[in-house]
Amino acid sequence: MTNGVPISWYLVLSAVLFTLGVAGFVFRRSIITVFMSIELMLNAVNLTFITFSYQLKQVNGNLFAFFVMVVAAAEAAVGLAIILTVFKNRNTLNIDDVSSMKD
Amino acid sequence: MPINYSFSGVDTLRFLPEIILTIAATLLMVLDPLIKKRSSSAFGNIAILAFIAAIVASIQGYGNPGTAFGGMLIVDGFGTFFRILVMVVGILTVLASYRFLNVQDAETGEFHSLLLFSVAGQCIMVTANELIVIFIGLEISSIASYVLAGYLRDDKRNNESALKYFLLGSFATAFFLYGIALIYGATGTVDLTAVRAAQAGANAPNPLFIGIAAALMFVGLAFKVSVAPFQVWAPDVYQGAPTPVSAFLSAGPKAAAFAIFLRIFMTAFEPIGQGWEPLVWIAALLSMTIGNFAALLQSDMKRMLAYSSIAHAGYVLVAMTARTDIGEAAAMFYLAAYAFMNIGAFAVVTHLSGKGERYTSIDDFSGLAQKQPLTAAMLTIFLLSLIGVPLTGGFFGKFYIFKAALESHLVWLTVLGLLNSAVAAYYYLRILVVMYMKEPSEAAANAEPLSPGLGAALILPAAATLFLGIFPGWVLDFAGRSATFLK
Amino acid sequence: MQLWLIPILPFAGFLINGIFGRRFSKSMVNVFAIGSVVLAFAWVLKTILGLGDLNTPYTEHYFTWIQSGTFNVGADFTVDRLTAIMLMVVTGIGSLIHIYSIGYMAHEHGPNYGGYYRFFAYLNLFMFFMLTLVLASNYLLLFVGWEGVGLCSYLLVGFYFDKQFATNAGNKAFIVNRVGDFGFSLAMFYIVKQFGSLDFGTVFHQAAGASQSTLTLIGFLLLVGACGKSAQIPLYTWLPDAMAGPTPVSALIHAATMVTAGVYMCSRSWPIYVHAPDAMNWIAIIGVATAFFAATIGMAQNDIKKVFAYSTISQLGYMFLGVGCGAFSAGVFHLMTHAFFKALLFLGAGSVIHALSGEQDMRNMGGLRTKIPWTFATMMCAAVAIAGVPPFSGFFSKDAILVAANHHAPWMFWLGVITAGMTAFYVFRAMFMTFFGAYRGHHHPHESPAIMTVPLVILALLSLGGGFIAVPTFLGSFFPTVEAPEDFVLVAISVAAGLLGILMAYVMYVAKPGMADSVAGSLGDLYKFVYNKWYVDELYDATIVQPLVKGSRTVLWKGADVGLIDGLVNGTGWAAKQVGGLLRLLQSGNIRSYATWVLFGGVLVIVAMSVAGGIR
Amino acid sequence: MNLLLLTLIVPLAGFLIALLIPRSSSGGSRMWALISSLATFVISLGLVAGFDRSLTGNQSTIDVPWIASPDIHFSIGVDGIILWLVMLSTFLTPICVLVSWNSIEQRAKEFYAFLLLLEFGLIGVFIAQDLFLFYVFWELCLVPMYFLIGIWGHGRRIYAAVKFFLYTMAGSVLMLVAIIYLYNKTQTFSYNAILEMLASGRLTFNPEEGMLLFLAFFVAFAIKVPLFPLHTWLPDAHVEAPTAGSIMLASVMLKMGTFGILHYCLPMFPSAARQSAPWIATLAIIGIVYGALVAMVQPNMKKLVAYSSVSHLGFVVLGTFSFTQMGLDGAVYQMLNHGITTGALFAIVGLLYERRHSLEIKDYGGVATLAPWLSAMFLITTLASIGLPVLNNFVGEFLVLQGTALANYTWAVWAALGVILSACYMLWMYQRVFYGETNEHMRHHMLDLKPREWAAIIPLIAMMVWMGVYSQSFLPPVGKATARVLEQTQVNVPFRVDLKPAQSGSHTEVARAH
Amino acid sequence: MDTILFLVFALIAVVCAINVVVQSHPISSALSLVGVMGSLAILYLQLGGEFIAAAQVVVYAGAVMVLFVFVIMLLNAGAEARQGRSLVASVLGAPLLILLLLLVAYFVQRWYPENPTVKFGGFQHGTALDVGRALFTTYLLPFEITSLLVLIAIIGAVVLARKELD
Repeated sequence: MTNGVPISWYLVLSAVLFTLGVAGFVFRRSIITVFMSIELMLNAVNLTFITFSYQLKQVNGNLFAFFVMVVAAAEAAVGLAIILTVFKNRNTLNIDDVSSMKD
Repeated sequence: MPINYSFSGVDTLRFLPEIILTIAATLLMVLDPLIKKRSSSAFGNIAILAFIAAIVASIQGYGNPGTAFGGMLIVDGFGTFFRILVMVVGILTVLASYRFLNVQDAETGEFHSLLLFSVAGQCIMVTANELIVIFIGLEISSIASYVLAGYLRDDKRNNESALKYFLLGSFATAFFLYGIALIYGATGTVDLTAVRAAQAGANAPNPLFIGIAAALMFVGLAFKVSVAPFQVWAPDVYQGAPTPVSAFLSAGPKAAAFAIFLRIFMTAFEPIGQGWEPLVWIAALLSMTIGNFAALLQSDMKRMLAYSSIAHAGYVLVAMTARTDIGEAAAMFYLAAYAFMNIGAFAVVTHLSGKGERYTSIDDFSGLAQKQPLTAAMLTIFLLSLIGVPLTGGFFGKFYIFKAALESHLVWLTVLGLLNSAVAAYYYLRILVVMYMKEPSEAAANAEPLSPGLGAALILPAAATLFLGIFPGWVLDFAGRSATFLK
Repeated sequence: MQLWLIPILPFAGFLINGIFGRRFSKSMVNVFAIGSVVLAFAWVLKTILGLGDLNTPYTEHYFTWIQSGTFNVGADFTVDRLTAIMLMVVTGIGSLIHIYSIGYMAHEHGPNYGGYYRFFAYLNLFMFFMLTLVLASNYLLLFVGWEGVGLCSYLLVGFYFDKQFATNAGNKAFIVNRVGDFGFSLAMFYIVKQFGSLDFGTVFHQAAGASQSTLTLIGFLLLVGACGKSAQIPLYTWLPDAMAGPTPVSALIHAATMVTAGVYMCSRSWPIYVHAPDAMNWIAIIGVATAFFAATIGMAQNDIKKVFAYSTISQLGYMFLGVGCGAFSAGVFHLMTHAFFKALLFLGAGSVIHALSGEQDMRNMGGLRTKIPWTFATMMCAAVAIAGVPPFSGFFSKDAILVAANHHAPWMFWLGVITAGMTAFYVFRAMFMTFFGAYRGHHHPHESPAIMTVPLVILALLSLGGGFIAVPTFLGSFFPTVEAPEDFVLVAISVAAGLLGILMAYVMYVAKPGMADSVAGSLGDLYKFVYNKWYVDELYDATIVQPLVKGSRTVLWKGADVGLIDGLVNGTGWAAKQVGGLLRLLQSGNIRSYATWVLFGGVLVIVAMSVAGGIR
Repeated sequence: MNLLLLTLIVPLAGFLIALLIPRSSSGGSRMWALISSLATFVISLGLVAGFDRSLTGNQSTIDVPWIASPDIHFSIGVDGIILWLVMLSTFLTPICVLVSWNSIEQRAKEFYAFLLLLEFGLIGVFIAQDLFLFYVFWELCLVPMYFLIGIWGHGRRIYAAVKFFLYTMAGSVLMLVAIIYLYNKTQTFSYNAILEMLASGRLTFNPEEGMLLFLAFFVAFAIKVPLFPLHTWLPDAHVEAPTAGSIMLASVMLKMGTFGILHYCLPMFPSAARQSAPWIATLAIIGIVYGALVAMVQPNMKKLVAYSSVSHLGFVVLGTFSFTQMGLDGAVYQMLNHGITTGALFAIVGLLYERRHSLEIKDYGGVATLAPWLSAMFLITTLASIGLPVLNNFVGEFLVLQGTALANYTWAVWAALGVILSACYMLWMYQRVFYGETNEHMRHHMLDLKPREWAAIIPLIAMMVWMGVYSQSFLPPVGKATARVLEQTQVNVPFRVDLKPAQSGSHTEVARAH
Repeated sequence: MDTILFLVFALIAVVCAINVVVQSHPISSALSLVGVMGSLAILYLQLGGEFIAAAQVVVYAGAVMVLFVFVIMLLNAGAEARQGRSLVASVLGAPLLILLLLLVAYFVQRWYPENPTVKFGGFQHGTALDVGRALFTTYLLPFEITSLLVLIAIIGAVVLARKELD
């Protein structure tokens, strides 16, 4: 295993992807892109799960990632439906325009 | 790998409430096209029946407490308490929404179906003893709630509410999930009891790692219970959502989220309690302060109640800061009392808001006492309870919380918290002022008589609020006995 | 002996007239009002006669009034020789004045149904309190009477309560008296602190063994009280104003009885004073200063009642001088004779005013001796008595005081003598301006009815012969005696001063009528100063009243209360709302901002947990 | 049946039944309020009759568990102080009903219901023997009073009501902290049990702890009293409140504060009380003088009376912190006196308001000509208020000042200034309102007392005279209770009424009058 | 070999992820996201997650992303508009992100002090068999309740997207 990949690299990669997801959420204006950023974050988490699964030699991490996928899929369905209704009502996908309630 | 696993009837029995709710939800969905719209409140009736059946099942289940599905679920007093609580919240929400849905021309089976699913998710959360199950339960509850928040999809405010709730909720959930992943990495398990046990052994992981994981989970949970600085979403979402849904959101999911918050932090993260106590301390103070002070200037009733719910979340955190069984019992009691008074208050808003929810500003409550004294009296009870006047549940809730805090020598937090509640009195009093001391507004003058459903949604919480205020012992005893987790 | 009947009788009169008087006819009111007082007088006579020589005090206990711990105050009445004299004076003169008032008040039209019944009710109430005052066997009960007479004074001064000046005068009387009472109360507190009781017997018994500083303080504080009630410097200002009340009130309350309460109280407290020479000395100083000071003002007044008012102050000063010099019996003696002649002077003045339908300014009188001869004659008796002409009553009492003053401090004697001259001058000035010369008014004077003149005559007789009542002897065993040798020279000097005063008045107001004005003119500012009563009222107003009222309004109320304290309270509310306003800025409604806040919180939490976990 | 319990329950029952009376029947509401409050009064008379004056400590006690954990009891009882405060509440409530008879036209049902609820709360505050129960009643009193001011008050009623509520609330939350703290330390809420623990040394506080607890209680009470400088809610509340509200507020509610100080602060935290006495006495004296001075320049009658309350209540606090038997007796007596006298003042001001519809002094003048009896009653009340002997306040003020003088003569000197000033402001007001000339408007509206109004005023006047002349009817039980408080406070003031027994007539001949 | 594999796909993943964030057109972002997912699938495979790698491609990249693209097309979402701003996000966003990254990255790289390495085939229990067995035994409950989740998603989509509430 001398020339294997250090496990921390995977974890750091995951952290980077997670942060990029957060960045997308914070900086993007298109609602859909924002939503995709969330998917990115979930993917990053999945990578962590699977990395740990490898390290712990357990199948559980894989399962968790699988559950996350299902959740992500369900979220996608509902989320996109919500985005559709917003678009129908406001005719915009700019997230900054959806801010009528404040104070 | 041999299959050494099987589940028994006991497991099913302990999972029965969720099963009932799921079946009912599915049934409603199926029935939706079959039942003639607007002709009856059959959907609601079925939902209520299902809730009652599930409550009965929960009580039955508690008769034989224990774990199920290999420790994934745990039917203990704590779980049962919250199970019943969220189901009662469900019932009250249904009661409050009969007339609402009718007025908005939006009676469908899906509404109730989603509600049942959401409650089922909460039931799963509060009885789960394993992070992944908690996560899935949370998502079930949340996703259903997102949809409910945007239920009147032609209403701009509903859309916005749903979108904000959904995007920010998913965002926070991602943090929560990341936390789970790190916990898994650190301890090799996601079972709460095992996580706790793993921290005690000889090759225990660095508490720092547990701490980081706890921090990430804290973000997700604090978001769900709308604790500062993660509270920003709550006012917008509560204001925008259909009023009965706001009532539901502020009571059910919140209580369930608090349940898992308590369970996770008091079991899995109890060994690093010294570490997170200051964090909760600050969050509690911030929530109380931000919630109360921001509420001072609100003119919209729903929004004001949203801020108030932030403040009340802060009070519950005070109990959590105590890190004792008494504290947990106090938090449980408080959440129950809070659920009743808050749903009641929202129910009054529902009653008055009218078609398209035109009347939700505080001024619309002007003179309500002269037009509808009973409604006003009920709202008075809820508001006094929210203030924390004796003989109401809210008072005893606060009392127990601060008692627990003082026992843990959190004198300053107690003093600041109670002073906060004096500030809070101001904005609740404003509503009493307009209701009793001003001339009737257009909204109050045109308010229709209380429908039976809404009436029940007012009287039941009012009675419960008073009951908790006068005879708190019954609930508190139960909470006290249930506050010890499987460790 | 049922001492309680003495005050209760007038009190019953008060209740009956007070409650039902409005429906009564005047004669019905008279029956209860005068009847009760006369009965009280009769009961006093019977009591005193029945009690024998009164060498030991006679006490009756009725009930415990206040009890706290071991301290208690009883509703107890005592009669001793001092009380006996006071009882006689109060009920006797009181009866006369009540009778006189029937005539005087017959045509008065005060507010509220003419106020006839009200007048008598108040008068009866006054009698009740005055009698309580003199009968009291402890300081607190004395204080009851003390405050009560003050109240009646307030009510009667403000009898014409639709007139602002009358009610102002009433308030002034009450409030200035309150200042004196302040001292009295403090004295009582100190007495209890030191002696544990307020009973005269106990206190005086223990006073003999108390330290001098204690007794001096108590004596001084009591003096403050006495100054208020007896209109001494610096608290005399209320008395001249109190003339706003009906004239019989001035006679009874503001000349004969109530204002002498201070003298009575100081005399009563002699066991305290004899061991407190400093306090005694102060009594004498205040007394003589007041006597002189008031006399100067009295010389320049034109209102007949004001003249007598200042005269009263001046004569009270004499009494204080006597008491202060240790001549307690002389003081009390002068108290009695003064009650006779000053009551007579006031009643006479009332008769004049009555005759002139309310005119009080002497410049509008003159030559009345023929028109109202009874009034003139009786008043003349009083005038010679007060001027100290032998052998009339004033001579004896004033002489006794001056002799004692000489013994105490000669300068006081000389000041007293000068005052005696001035007294004779202003009294006869008033007599001459009123009764001599030509009539300068527009009314048609008429003599008063017999119901008024008969009391005048009785008082005249008392004024003339009162000096022969053996009060000093009677009280000789009651008070400690002062070794003051009778000195004929001193007597002659004082008599001469009095005669000189009469002569000057005659010259200036009868012989050479223009002279008064020219003298006044030549004195210039000094005359103006005296005429305006030394500007004391103005001084008090500018230094005490106005600063207090204006300060309270601007500094305390608007400044401290509304501005500062309430400002802080409301400011807290305002600040809370400002904080709320700031917090609302968090709620921009923008999802990305919200996410940033969540991120912000998340980073904070992670940092906090790493710090807590001990980041390495 | 325990009469004390009955006294507590009848108003509550009255309140609940009042809720059932139809809104349209305001006459019915009035009558019911009168009947039930009178019934309460009669029952409380029975309580007095049954009170054993020879006993110290609580009587008519009831103690039943209410909540198991924490150990909260429904525990009530009366001692010599509580007895009279309960009487004061039951005595004044029917009077409040009477004075509100015509002035409350709108929403009469709620008004009278709240009044009865208020009575219930007030009685409860006084008789509670369990700290928690006490707090419950304490807060409960806020609600009806808040509504009474806010709904039936005058112009700025809402501001006043909210201010009242928040001020009190801010203070009482601190008290709650202290109560909970005490519980955590002692595991009991029972007042008597805590005192017992203190006495037996099983419960001790370190100095800072004791002082903080003391202050937490004291501030809550001081706001209610109100002690300078925490008094600014009072003028607003009084001016805006309806007559009955003002009466109950001034006469009974303020006593909650002074009672609390006497009943809780002193015995439970003796050393802190002793330590802070100079400061508190100073504030009390400032309040006495300051309240009087500010009262003097008020243009509004109710505001004037309100500030006068600040002054009068200063006496009560001062007497309490003199730690002398006389001071405490006087303080308690002064509480009752102030209740009666100020109640009467507000009642009559209310009657004036009904006639003239103004509270401004300048709008009046010459009332005495038109309504002599009204004026006479007000005069008597005024005189009582300024402490004229033979009327009630004198006895109280005398005892307070005397007690204070025993403890610290300088305090008494300063405080006695208030007595002078009280004459100034009251008489000045009396002059401007009742004396002087009348005008046309007044002549038409200023009627004299009507029978119903007589019925409300006469009992008050009678009490003033009774309490002023024969204090022995009232003081002995008070003395017993205050002596106990002093004992519990463990005061060691040099002069603790070690008065030599009065040697009345030691060298005089005493004849017993039959 | 493992290292190169990791580096290549990690690089692709990161670049694609950055692209997701910086692209202004949603469709570009979506395609970049597919890229991320694809490269992650490779990494999963490297870590022994055979089943999950397959699922990643089929479910995620296949189904979910298709849904995204479908919606983008449906709504005809163009390049995002530039108007509208969030002061908080623009001021605090970047520093906070950097801080978050640094903190989390610092901790995770310290996770295993001895820093074990990953080799292809080092873990072989991520097969469909293993996953399936676990799913239907130990993780039966979560598995069953995820079905609820899917059901809710369906209802939710129906509620929100149905033509009209009646």
